[in-house]
Amino acid sequence: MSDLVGLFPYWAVIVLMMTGLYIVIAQGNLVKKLIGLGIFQVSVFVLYIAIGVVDGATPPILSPGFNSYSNPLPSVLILTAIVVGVATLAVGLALAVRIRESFGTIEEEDLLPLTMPELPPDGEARS
Amino acid sequence: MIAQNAAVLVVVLPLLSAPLVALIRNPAIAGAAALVIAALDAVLATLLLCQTLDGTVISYHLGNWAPPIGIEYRIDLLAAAMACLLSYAATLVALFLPVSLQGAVSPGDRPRLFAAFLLCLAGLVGIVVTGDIFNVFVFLEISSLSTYVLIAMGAGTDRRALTAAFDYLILGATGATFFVIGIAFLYVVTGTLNMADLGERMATAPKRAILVGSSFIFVGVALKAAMLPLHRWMPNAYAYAPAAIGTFLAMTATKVAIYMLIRMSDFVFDTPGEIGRVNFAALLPPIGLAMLLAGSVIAVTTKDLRRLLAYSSIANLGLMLVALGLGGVAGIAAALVNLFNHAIIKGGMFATTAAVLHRRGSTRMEALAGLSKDMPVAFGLLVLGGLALIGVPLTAGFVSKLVVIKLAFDQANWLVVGGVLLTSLITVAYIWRIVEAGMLAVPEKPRPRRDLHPAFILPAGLLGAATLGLGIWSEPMLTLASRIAAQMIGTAP
Amino acid sequence: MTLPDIFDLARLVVGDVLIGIGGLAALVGALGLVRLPDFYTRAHASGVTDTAGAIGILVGLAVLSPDILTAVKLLIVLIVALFASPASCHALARAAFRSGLRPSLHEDRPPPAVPGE
Amino acid sequence: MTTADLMLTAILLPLAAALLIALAGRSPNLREAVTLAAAAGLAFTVWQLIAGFDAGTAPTIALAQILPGFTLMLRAEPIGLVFAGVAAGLWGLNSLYSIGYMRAEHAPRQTRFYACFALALSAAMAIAMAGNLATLFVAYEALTLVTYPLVVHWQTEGAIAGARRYLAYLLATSLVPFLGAILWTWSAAGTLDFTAGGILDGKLGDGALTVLLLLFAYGVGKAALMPLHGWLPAAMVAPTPVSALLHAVAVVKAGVFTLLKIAVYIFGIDVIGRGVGDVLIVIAAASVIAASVIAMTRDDLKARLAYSTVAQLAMVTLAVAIGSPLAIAAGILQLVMHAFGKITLFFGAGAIQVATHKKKLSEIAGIGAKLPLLMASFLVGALSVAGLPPLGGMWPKFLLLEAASARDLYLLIGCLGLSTLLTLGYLAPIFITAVFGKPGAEDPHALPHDDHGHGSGHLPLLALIPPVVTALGCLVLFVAAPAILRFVAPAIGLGVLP
Amino acid sequence: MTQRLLLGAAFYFLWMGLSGHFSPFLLVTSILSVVGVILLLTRLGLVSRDYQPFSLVVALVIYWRWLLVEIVKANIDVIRCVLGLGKPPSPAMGWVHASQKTDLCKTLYANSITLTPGTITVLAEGDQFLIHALHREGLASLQDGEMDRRCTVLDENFRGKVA
Amino acid sequence: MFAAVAVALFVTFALALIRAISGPTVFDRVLSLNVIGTKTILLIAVLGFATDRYDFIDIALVYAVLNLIGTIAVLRYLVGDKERS
Ligand code: NA
Ligand code: NA
Repeated sequence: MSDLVGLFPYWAVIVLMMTGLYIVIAQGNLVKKLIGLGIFQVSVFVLYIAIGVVDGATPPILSPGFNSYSNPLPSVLILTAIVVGVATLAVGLALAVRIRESFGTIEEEDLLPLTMPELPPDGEARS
Repeated sequence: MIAQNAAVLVVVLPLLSAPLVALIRNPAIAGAAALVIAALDAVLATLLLCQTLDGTVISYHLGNWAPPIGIEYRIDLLAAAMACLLSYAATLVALFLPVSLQGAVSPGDRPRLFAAFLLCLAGLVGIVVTGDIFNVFVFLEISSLSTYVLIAMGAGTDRRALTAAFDYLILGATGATFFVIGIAFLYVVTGTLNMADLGERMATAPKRAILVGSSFIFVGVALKAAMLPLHRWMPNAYAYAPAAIGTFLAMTATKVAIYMLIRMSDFVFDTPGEIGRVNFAALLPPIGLAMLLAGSVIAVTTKDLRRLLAYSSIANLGLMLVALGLGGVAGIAAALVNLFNHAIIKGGMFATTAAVLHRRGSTRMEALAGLSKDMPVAFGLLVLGGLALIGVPLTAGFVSKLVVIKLAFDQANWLVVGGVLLTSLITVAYIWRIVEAGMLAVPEKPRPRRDLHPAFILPAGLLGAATLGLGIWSEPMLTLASRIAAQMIGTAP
Repeated sequence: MTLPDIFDLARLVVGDVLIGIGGLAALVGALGLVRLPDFYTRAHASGVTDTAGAIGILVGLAVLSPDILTAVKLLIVLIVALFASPASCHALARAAFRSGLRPSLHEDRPPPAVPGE
Repeated sequence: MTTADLMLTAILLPLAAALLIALAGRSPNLREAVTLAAAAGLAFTVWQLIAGFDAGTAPTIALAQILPGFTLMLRAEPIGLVFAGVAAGLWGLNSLYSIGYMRAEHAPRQTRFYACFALALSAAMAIAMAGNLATLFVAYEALTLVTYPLVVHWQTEGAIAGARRYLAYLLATSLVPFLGAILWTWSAAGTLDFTAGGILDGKLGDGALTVLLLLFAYGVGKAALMPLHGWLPAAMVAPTPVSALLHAVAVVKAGVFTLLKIAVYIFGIDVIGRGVGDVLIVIAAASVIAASVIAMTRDDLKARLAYSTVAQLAMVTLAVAIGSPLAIAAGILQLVMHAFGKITLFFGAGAIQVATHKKKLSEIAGIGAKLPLLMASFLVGALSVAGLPPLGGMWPKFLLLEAASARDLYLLIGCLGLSTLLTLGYLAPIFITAVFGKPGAEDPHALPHDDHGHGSGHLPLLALIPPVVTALGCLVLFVAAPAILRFVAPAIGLGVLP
Repeated sequence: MTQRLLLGAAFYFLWMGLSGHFSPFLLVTSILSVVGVILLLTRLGLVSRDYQPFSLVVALVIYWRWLLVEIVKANIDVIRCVLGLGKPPSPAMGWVHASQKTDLCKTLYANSITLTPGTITVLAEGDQFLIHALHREGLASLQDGEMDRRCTVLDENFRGKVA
Repeated sequence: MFAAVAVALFVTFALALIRAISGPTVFDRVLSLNVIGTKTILLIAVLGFATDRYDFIDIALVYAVLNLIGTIAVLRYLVGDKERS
């Protein structure tokens, strides 16, 4: 039981990871894919934070009255990862907007016939 | 001063100048600035190569924090050689980048494109010079993000660039996340992110965690390396990105992924003589052979030159993986020879293709009709590159294939011998499609003889000359590769 | 018991009561979220957790704060929360209404589509 | 000039000529003058090499190292010099003929034609003087690639398909079995250098050697051993001078020459003779007979000649497979004799086409009356190919019979006899139809074929002189054969001359 | 300019309140960042009385005090309803007139309606708000117009000061 | 008391989650998630007090601001979507 509780963050990580990956793979909507990607990335954030936790220690913000802190390194790393994740999401959403503008859809199955490699280069195709 | 700090300047220079270039309003000036910065970076990389040629390993502690706490920039011969490849590629591409953007990307967007280009270079060089595995992830993302933007900029000529960029983004971000999960596992069991340390502490670390961690890393890198079956992003990315960018990516992006495999050979796969590690090396030959076969076969059926070259790149990446999988100093050396030679060969072909695109507005096979008549130099360069891809003697491609086949022969690995030899034939088939399209097909209307735009002559010509030169005088490349490999494995060169 | 002690005790009591009320309000609001019959009525329940819950807990904590800065921060949090709540609630309701979701009304009379009817 | 200089000259001279031809493209006369001058220069250079050859001081020149152990180097040796002499000697004649033929046919892209021709000669010289298998392989591939534009010359759909087939066969065989066999050799022997007595004895078992020999025999696709001969008839879409180049001067010759070199300097004649070559004997003999039979069924003159080449050069492979000095000597002689005989026949067929626009046996009845000298040359060439005295072609057949009987291969002797009959069977009808046939006898349903030129009964002198000269060559070679044998004897360990 | 100075001061105090550190370095860098933010806001065209109604601060505080009481009362109503203690829900929907002239005060009114549990502004079309109420009485009391009146006072106050 | 309030908030989460899962409309789900979001702010603040880590308030503040920005973004998205079609 205590193991189950102690490992709770890792279970959360696994659930989030699988959920995110599933959405990325199974969803045809580009924005939903990005959301899935976001969830997938968040699972990693949780994983790193969970790694850094020290039993009975306080979060790694120096404060009088505490001597035992969790490992700050994973948090620092994940700060970078969060920034990267946000940037990726931003670029992805911007692309989704542009795709919607040029193709009129962000549904993968509607995009598929419009992006076949056999099609002549643009313009001719849009007529 | 500069020589001492070259290790960090080689990353910082393009990284910090990128936003400044984005602020320049005049696209011509911005393009020139990008060229100058790439060239300076090439000088810095050359300095690093000179310093590391004798086996020295430069260790630069960022902010004077000693590793493993601080981030270490660790430049051995492999890193220096890769930095040279990346920065030279950037310089050559920057030479014709502005010209090839004419009519493809609006002038207002160009400064931002140049900035993204420099950022991409910075990210790639960063991956190569850093000694910290989390830093690898960060630089990987910097280069990836700018790559997505760069690919999307191809939407000016073909809107499919957008979906290509999006697909790559999803896969790239997923791959990077896998990579970072892998790092987490390794960090938990070793307590370090410094790759040198990581290698050492791995021996005593719990095996299962290493297995899980390196599996994640392997999948992450496999995505970046366009490893079958995770290759799907690549052909579209190369075909729809602005042609010059496609050239740069072909020369660098997947090469860096192979670099990562080599760099992480300590903990991603077994190195000879060490027992108990996860043996990913065994996976590489079958994957590589499958890529070799699939890439070549699909290349035969494609209708666009850039797509064809992209699928051919998948085949060539397969060859590198095969070489890597053969293992040992010789395997790594063979993979490196392939890596550098292929960057040169494919770079030359993509640059020439960019020149053709600039003149003809299309790289579809039927647009090549009459090429040998009105763009004979371009056609010659394409044929030369094609012969190199086939592996015709006196080209760098022959040397690349020969080292792999010889190694496989010596190991009596008949599957690899047969596979590599047989795929040469498929290569003949798709290269000959180019030859027939350019030499024998009758163009709809005769065109005036206008060969390569001058901006393309130097880069395409240099790469073509190197394709030939390294096929005849292959010794420097072979020596470099085997020295790097020896340093990697830790045996005396 | 000195005056400051009494003051501290009062602070403790008031704070605890406030956060208790806030907690209960949040709980009841969530209960409403589950129990109420349609989206629009549930939106009212969410309003409870957003206002009473937030006010109770944040003001309560502010009262319990060891220093004034913490209290100020808590109040800033409260202000931000109170700004966000109606904006999101309205956005949701409008989106629901525009997408054709109609509330079930007590009197069997459809809501007027045009103002002033 | 030293031997080394001469070897380099022999390779670089045609290379430089190709460059000059490309530059002189705008002036046909200048361009063709360059070709002829280069051919004369090359013939002189190779003659110097042959005349000055001294087995004791034969030097090697290292050119480049592609991989450690895989180096490019040149070395003069008798068999190679014989091949070089044939190729160089016939280039000039072929060029003369080309000028007549191509101008008469108003062929397009002549600059490319002459430049690639020169490049092909350069590659042939490199093959002849290759000092090891690596160099030979490199030059062999180069020869394939530079002859592709020649084969595809007309750029019609048929030409493109034929050239594709040509390339597919030659590259496929060289990139897989040939390169594989070379690497196997390298792996087993540790070297690729051509060494007297071979390098493989004791390195591989006889079974493996048999497989390796077969890999080489089929890897050297240029040798056109059945069933990998398909490229040769397919390449008939090329202009006739190119066919002459393929069949007589460089390409197929380079193939069988490669096999000779491999037999002598990689395997060692004795090694093959002790049974390693037995499987190949059967294949080569079957190839001789089958190709001859197919030749008899072909109406198209050039196709007939193509299958004839398959049959005749399978005899060289046969010689290699028998594996005795005598057999190798027969192979070398066959290489020379077939060159002169076959080029005469091709010149003849091409000249018939230029003069009469006839390409098929069924169409040429009676044309001999207009072209007496040409048909006389044709007859000489045909008889030489068949191996009848007093023509050069007799010698290799004779030696091959000797070699076969020395090894008690009686069935093979029967085969060789049959082959001579078959040769006459497919060559004689051409002569007989042309000279004695009645014009009216030609097939009334024959479709008009597409012509590339406008010649009408007139044969340019430049298209007539070369076949006459080569026919005379066949006569001269009957006398000169012993000299050739003496020249190569030390290299192949041929003791007593017959 | 006054607007900017006031805004700057507000930002500065916000900064200090959040930071809790008063070293000279931070005090100086905070000025820099405040100036930067104001410049950015100016470039975005977001500095104006419409966005930062400083003149209304006092009136707003009075209004908020009243609103707070309303919120508490409304909460009690809804909580009783959820717990099944009071009258059962009688959802109603109807249009309410907003008599304010400025967007700022209309927004204030609409948000006040939504913020008090039991009523939600579903649509805002010109000066008519479509309201959903948990009880008929809630809608009726809005239509009575106490909140509307108070917001209109603020509106007039605001317009008077602007003009 | 902090513990009791924290438990109450967790129960709130659970109830909101039930609604988020059962729907039935997408708006119900978003509403529930919105409630979870705003209650997270409160939870962070309460946990900060419970563990004497008053700096958690800063995190709560950041979370509140992010929530606000997120809300505005969603608002803009919904508006923009309507105007486009
Ligand atoms: Na994210
Ligand atoms: Na409300």
